[in-house]
Amino acid sequence: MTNIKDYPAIVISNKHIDDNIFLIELLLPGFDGKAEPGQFIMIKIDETYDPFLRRPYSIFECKKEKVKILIKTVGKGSKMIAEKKRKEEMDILGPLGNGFPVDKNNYPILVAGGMGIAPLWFLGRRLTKLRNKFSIIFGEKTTTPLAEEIKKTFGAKVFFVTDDGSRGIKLTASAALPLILDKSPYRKFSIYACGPKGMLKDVINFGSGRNIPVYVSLEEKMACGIGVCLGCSVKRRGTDGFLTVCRDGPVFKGEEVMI
Amino acid sequence: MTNIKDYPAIVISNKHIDDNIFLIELLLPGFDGKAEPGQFIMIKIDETYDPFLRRPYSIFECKKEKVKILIKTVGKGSKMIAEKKRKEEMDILGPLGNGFPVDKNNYPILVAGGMGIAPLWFLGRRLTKLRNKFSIIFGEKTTTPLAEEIKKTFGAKVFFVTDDGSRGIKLTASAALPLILDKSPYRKFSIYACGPKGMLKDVINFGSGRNIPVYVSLEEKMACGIGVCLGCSVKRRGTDGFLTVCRDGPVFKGEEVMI
Amino acid sequence: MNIDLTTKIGELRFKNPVLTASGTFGYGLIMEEFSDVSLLGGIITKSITLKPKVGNPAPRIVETACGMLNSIGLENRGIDNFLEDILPGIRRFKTNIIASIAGKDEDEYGLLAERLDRQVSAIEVNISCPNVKEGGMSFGQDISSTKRVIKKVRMKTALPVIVKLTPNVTSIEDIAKVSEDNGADAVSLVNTYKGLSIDISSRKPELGSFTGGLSGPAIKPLALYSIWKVAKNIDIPVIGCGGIMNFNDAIEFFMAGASLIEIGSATFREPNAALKILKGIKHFLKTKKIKAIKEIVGTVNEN
Amino acid sequence: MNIDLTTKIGELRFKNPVLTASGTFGYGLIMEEFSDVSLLGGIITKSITLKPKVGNPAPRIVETACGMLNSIGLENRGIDNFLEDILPGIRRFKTNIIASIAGKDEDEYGLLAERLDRQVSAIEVNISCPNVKEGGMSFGQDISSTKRVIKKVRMKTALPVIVKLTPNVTSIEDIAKVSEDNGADAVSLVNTYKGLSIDISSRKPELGSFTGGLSGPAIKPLALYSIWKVAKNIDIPVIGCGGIMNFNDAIEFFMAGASLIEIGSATFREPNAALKILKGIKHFLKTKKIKAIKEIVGTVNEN
Ligand SMILES: Cc1cc2nc3c(=O)[nH]c(=O)nc-3n(C[C@H](O)[C@H](O)[C@H](O)COP(=O)(O)OP(=O)(O)OC[C@H]3O[C@@H](n4cnc5c(N)ncnc54)[C@H](O)[C@@H]3O)c2cc1C
Ligand SMILES: Cc1cc2nc3c(=O)[nH]c(=O)nc-3n(C[C@H](O)[C@H](O)[C@H](O)COP(=O)(O)OP(=O)(O)OC[C@H]3O[C@@H](n4cnc5c(N)ncnc54)[C@H](O)[C@@H]3O)c2cc1C
Ligand SMILES: Cc1cc2nc3c(=O)[nH]c(=O)nc-3n(C[C@H](O)[C@H](O)[C@H](O)COP(=O)(O)O)c2cc1C
Ligand SMILES: Cc1cc2nc3c(=O)[nH]c(=O)nc-3n(C[C@H](O)[C@H](O)[C@H](O)COP(=O)(O)O)c2cc1C
Ligand code: FES
Ligand code: FES
Repeated sequence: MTNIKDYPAIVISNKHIDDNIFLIELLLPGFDGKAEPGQFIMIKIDETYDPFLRRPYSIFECKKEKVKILIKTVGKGSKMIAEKKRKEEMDILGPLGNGFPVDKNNYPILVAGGMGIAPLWFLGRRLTKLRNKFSIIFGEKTTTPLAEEIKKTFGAKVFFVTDDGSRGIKLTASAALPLILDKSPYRKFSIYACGPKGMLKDVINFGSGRNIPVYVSLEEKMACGIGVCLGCSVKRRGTDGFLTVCRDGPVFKGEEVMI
Repeated sequence: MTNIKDYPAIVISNKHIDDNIFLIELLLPGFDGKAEPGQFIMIKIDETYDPFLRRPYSIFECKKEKVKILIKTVGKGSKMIAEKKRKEEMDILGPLGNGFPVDKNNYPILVAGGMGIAPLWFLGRRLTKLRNKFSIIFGEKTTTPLAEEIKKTFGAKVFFVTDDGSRGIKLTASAALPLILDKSPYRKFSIYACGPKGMLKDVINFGSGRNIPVYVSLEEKMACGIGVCLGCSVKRRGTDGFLTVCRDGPVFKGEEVMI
Repeated sequence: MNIDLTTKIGELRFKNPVLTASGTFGYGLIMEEFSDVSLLGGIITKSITLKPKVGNPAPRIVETACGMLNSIGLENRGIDNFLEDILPGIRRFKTNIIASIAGKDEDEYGLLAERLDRQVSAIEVNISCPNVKEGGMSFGQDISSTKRVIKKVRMKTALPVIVKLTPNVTSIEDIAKVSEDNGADAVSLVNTYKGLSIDISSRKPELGSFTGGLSGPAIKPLALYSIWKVAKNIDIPVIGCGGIMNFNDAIEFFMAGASLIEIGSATFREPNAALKILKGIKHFLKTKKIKAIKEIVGTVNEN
Repeated sequence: MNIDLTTKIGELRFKNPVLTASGTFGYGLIMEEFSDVSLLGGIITKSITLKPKVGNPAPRIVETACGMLNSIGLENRGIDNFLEDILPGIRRFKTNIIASIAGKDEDEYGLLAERLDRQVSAIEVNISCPNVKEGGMSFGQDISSTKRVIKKVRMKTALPVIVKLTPNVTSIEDIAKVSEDNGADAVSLVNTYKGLSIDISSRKPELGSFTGGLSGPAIKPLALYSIWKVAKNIDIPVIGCGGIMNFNDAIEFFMAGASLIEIGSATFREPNAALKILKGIKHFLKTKKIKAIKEIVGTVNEN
């Protein structure tokens, strides 16, 4: 956590992927590009106090001085971010939290539900760079242009599922897991998951049933993003205590947390 | 006051006149263009609640569906307005308040201190259109590109004064009044003034000394702009009561108000 | 689907629960130029005093983060002017006219109520103005003075009596209870929160009368909390007010326990705020297939 | 020009008047990764309880207009953990460490004070937390319980005692006075304002523990007013807190009567907020040719 800084970032580009999904590339002057897949940033949208808090976003891609985020507009803050044009400014605090650990000897399976793709995209790119083999399960309610982008970048590695069968198999992402595993030539797996809570629960259960390590990336409302407000707590499994998503996470081992 | 409406306006252009002065042209769909010099509009900057209140601006020019404002950046709200680019939106409530009455038989002298030119520019253009003769005294601390714009439009009608002598005579606007009047071929005058409080006081005193009707346009902090909050009060001369700048004004007869 | 927006305070019927807050809507006459005030559930007048009141020195308003401080100081032309010059002009509005009254002592409140009896639809007793030296908020901060004022007003009029409470107290629910116990037909809350703003270059307060009252979205979570507390503690209707800017805010107030709402500073940003909010409420109920506004009052889930 | 930023509470010297508010800065250890905490006038720890406390269920924060509600519920690992595991690691900071304490009853406050005696620079007695069922704000809303808690703490420690007040009262100046009279060396204010926010689609409160406390710029005018009221009423130093976002806000607080200030939620928007504000204060004093921070305390012009 020692390279965390608050960067006065500049929008390089803002690509409209779908109705409510935008891919924004940012220039962070002086950023050394060192970040792990699963880490996130906190965005201060502008100088006014409405919205008051920063907004957390996973790092989608990142190389020296450049960071991309994939954002879905769901409320006031995300809409304001999505409206930012080339050359406009936003303050970016990061990189924050802990990323996905890569278990050397295990075959990685990435399970993304909808926007859950954001941190896993970065992981996929990292694994590709490390020449690691891996698979992605990408699930959506109904297919969107986002799936097209994923196909373009990750090709045959991706197994598409949709609730309505509009792309790939009509199945949930977690239900697709046994299909993939059982057909796989590999024996040892690690599962990396990000998506809706229901999906994460299913994936954790699946992993613990088969003794496969599961890493989940969680979301909670955040104020500070660095661990000082204790606002983003998630229940620690087996105790009555809490962990902070921003500092102890956002990536947790499946057995660590109650979700 | 019956044509007041809240228009979803669009920025047509935003011209940077000087360091902190901007001339913004707005499209008000459906506006019939009927407004009097001296009337103003209230701008809702955006949908967030910071800033909370609308900001009042004099109408600088106006014709069917189009309104211009001249704005000086002095704080948060004016800066946000000055940053608006072509095609961006702002809600415009107006036209509001009472304009300058034109006394048919009197020769009009317009006295503007700095940004006080905004409503008087509109009056000057109206008088020109009506083929009325008139003079303008334009005073500034030190000359700015604004003076150049005024010269371009009103030419020889303008008498320039500055505190430091950088343009025209080194004099205050109110002190220039006797010079103009005494040289004038006309006998009956009306004075129209807008500018800093000190200047307005001097002009009112001058007028009452010579029995010349003076009309001043006042500024006060405003919340509603329409007369319902009683926030923009100014002391009514000769009573212990108040008048509202937004509805009883912003143009008052000099003898009506205590400033 | 026909949605029932009606509600009652005592025997007084409201066609819908959206009122405009005292001091933010004049007497409806100016607003009539922009909007059809007869569509509202009711309008509450600027507070009326016995004698004309000139109000406080300028500046009277200053913006703050997501809100504003005001220190108007109850400027108004007094009860005679209201009855003779204003009321005849607004009687034609097809909505409830609620007269807000403010006195220096309980006798003045009583006199005002007496003069207004049978003249308007209801009376809102302002014991919560933070911007006057005599009376005002200090009545509403004290159980026994609240009691005295309400008793006096109650004696002098058969009209529905609404008591407007100040949130600048330790337990607003106690003041509400005393109001109920002494004959109030409803309580309205909140009036503004005492606040201050200083111009650091002149070292002077930004308001001519030093302090002011905070209103606007900034206070919404505080107002909502007070409404919830009060509604649990009394059986008469609660009128919710404080930072309501849109229909979402309005629904929150109903769910917290308000039977009616007052729209205040929102009108300054949007002259048509109250009517827009009314429309939004209808739309929400329709979408959620809720047949009557009463069905959502006080329904916030407490577990 | 050399500017004197020092100030004192009792015998305790502060090199500058900028502190960080309890619960918004952890124990300084995480913040150290971003900024030089030793430059601060002092840091106030997250409130410490006798036994570890797990805090309230999620969600614990929700944004509101120009502010936020929180209901952390005093999550902390208790006094033993603080003394054994945390304090040794932060003693090296070259600034005052102020331990905030919260008890369920006056005895717990006493025990906490006893354990902390001689261990830290000062104690802030939190009798104003709105987010716990037992104790918390209810102490600070009542004159006699305030008195009891302070007396107990005073008996158990020779450290400077700061009493942190709740604004959810009718007269905060009275609670401040009682604090002074019973041995407090300073008062700090304000803690958060009780608030509520409702999710209208689920009809549930947005916070896991129903209500929360409002902080941020939204409350600034209210906090400033309270500081002004309190500072006029007592002679011990007042520590001002509530919505301070920038140096301008800070100067307003000093002018209203605060001798020191606490930076709270601002840190969430800007991890370096406190140091930026300190810099801004210095710059302001320099520009205005004011030699010492003390010269502006309580200088708001009241006529
Ligand atoms: C670690 C982390 C990584 C994330 N990565 C992404 C991403 O890559 N792409 C993406 O589209 N979204 C991501 N999110 C969710 C995103 O932060 C929220 O959608 C966004 O903050 C909503 O803000 P809003 O103003 O539009 O909505 P509002 O509902 O108006 O937000 C109000 C408040 O709630 C908080 N909030 C609301 N929803 C969430 C949420 N689901 N998680 C956390 N805080 C929330 C906001 O921070 C703010 O404080 C991430 C969240 C976290 C915690
Ligand atoms: C009738 C009228 C006509 C005006 N015409 C013009 C014009 O043509 N060009 C121009 O540049 N300025 C004009 N002004 C002044 C302009 O409204 C203020 O400069 C502007 O509101 C300042 O806002 P701010 O957010 O930048 O400053 P801030 O100081 O941040 O404003 C905070 C608050 O103060 C109010 N306020 C601040 N200064 C003034 C002021 N002088 N008058 C009224 N309200 C103020 C704002 O409305 C707001 O509520 C006019 C004012 C009035 C009343
Ligand atoms: C400019 C202004 C004037 C007000 N005048 C009165 C008044 O005369 N009587 C009264 O009871 N309340 C008065 N109020 C308080 C409002 O009626 C309302 O209670 C308060 O503003 C909170 O609601 P809001 O946040 O929706 O504005 C006034 C408020 C403002 C902003
Ligand atoms: C997330 C959060 C946690 C807090 N925890 C505590 C606490 O443990 N003890 C305490 O005395 N105050 C606590 N407070 C209150 C702050 O110290 C401060 O009094 C309040 O937030 C007002 O200041 P601000 O508006 O600058 O944030 C907390 C505030 C927040 C926002
Ligand atoms: S957001 Fe503050 S601790 Fe996680
Ligand atoms: S601004 Fe509201 S009365 Fe003039």
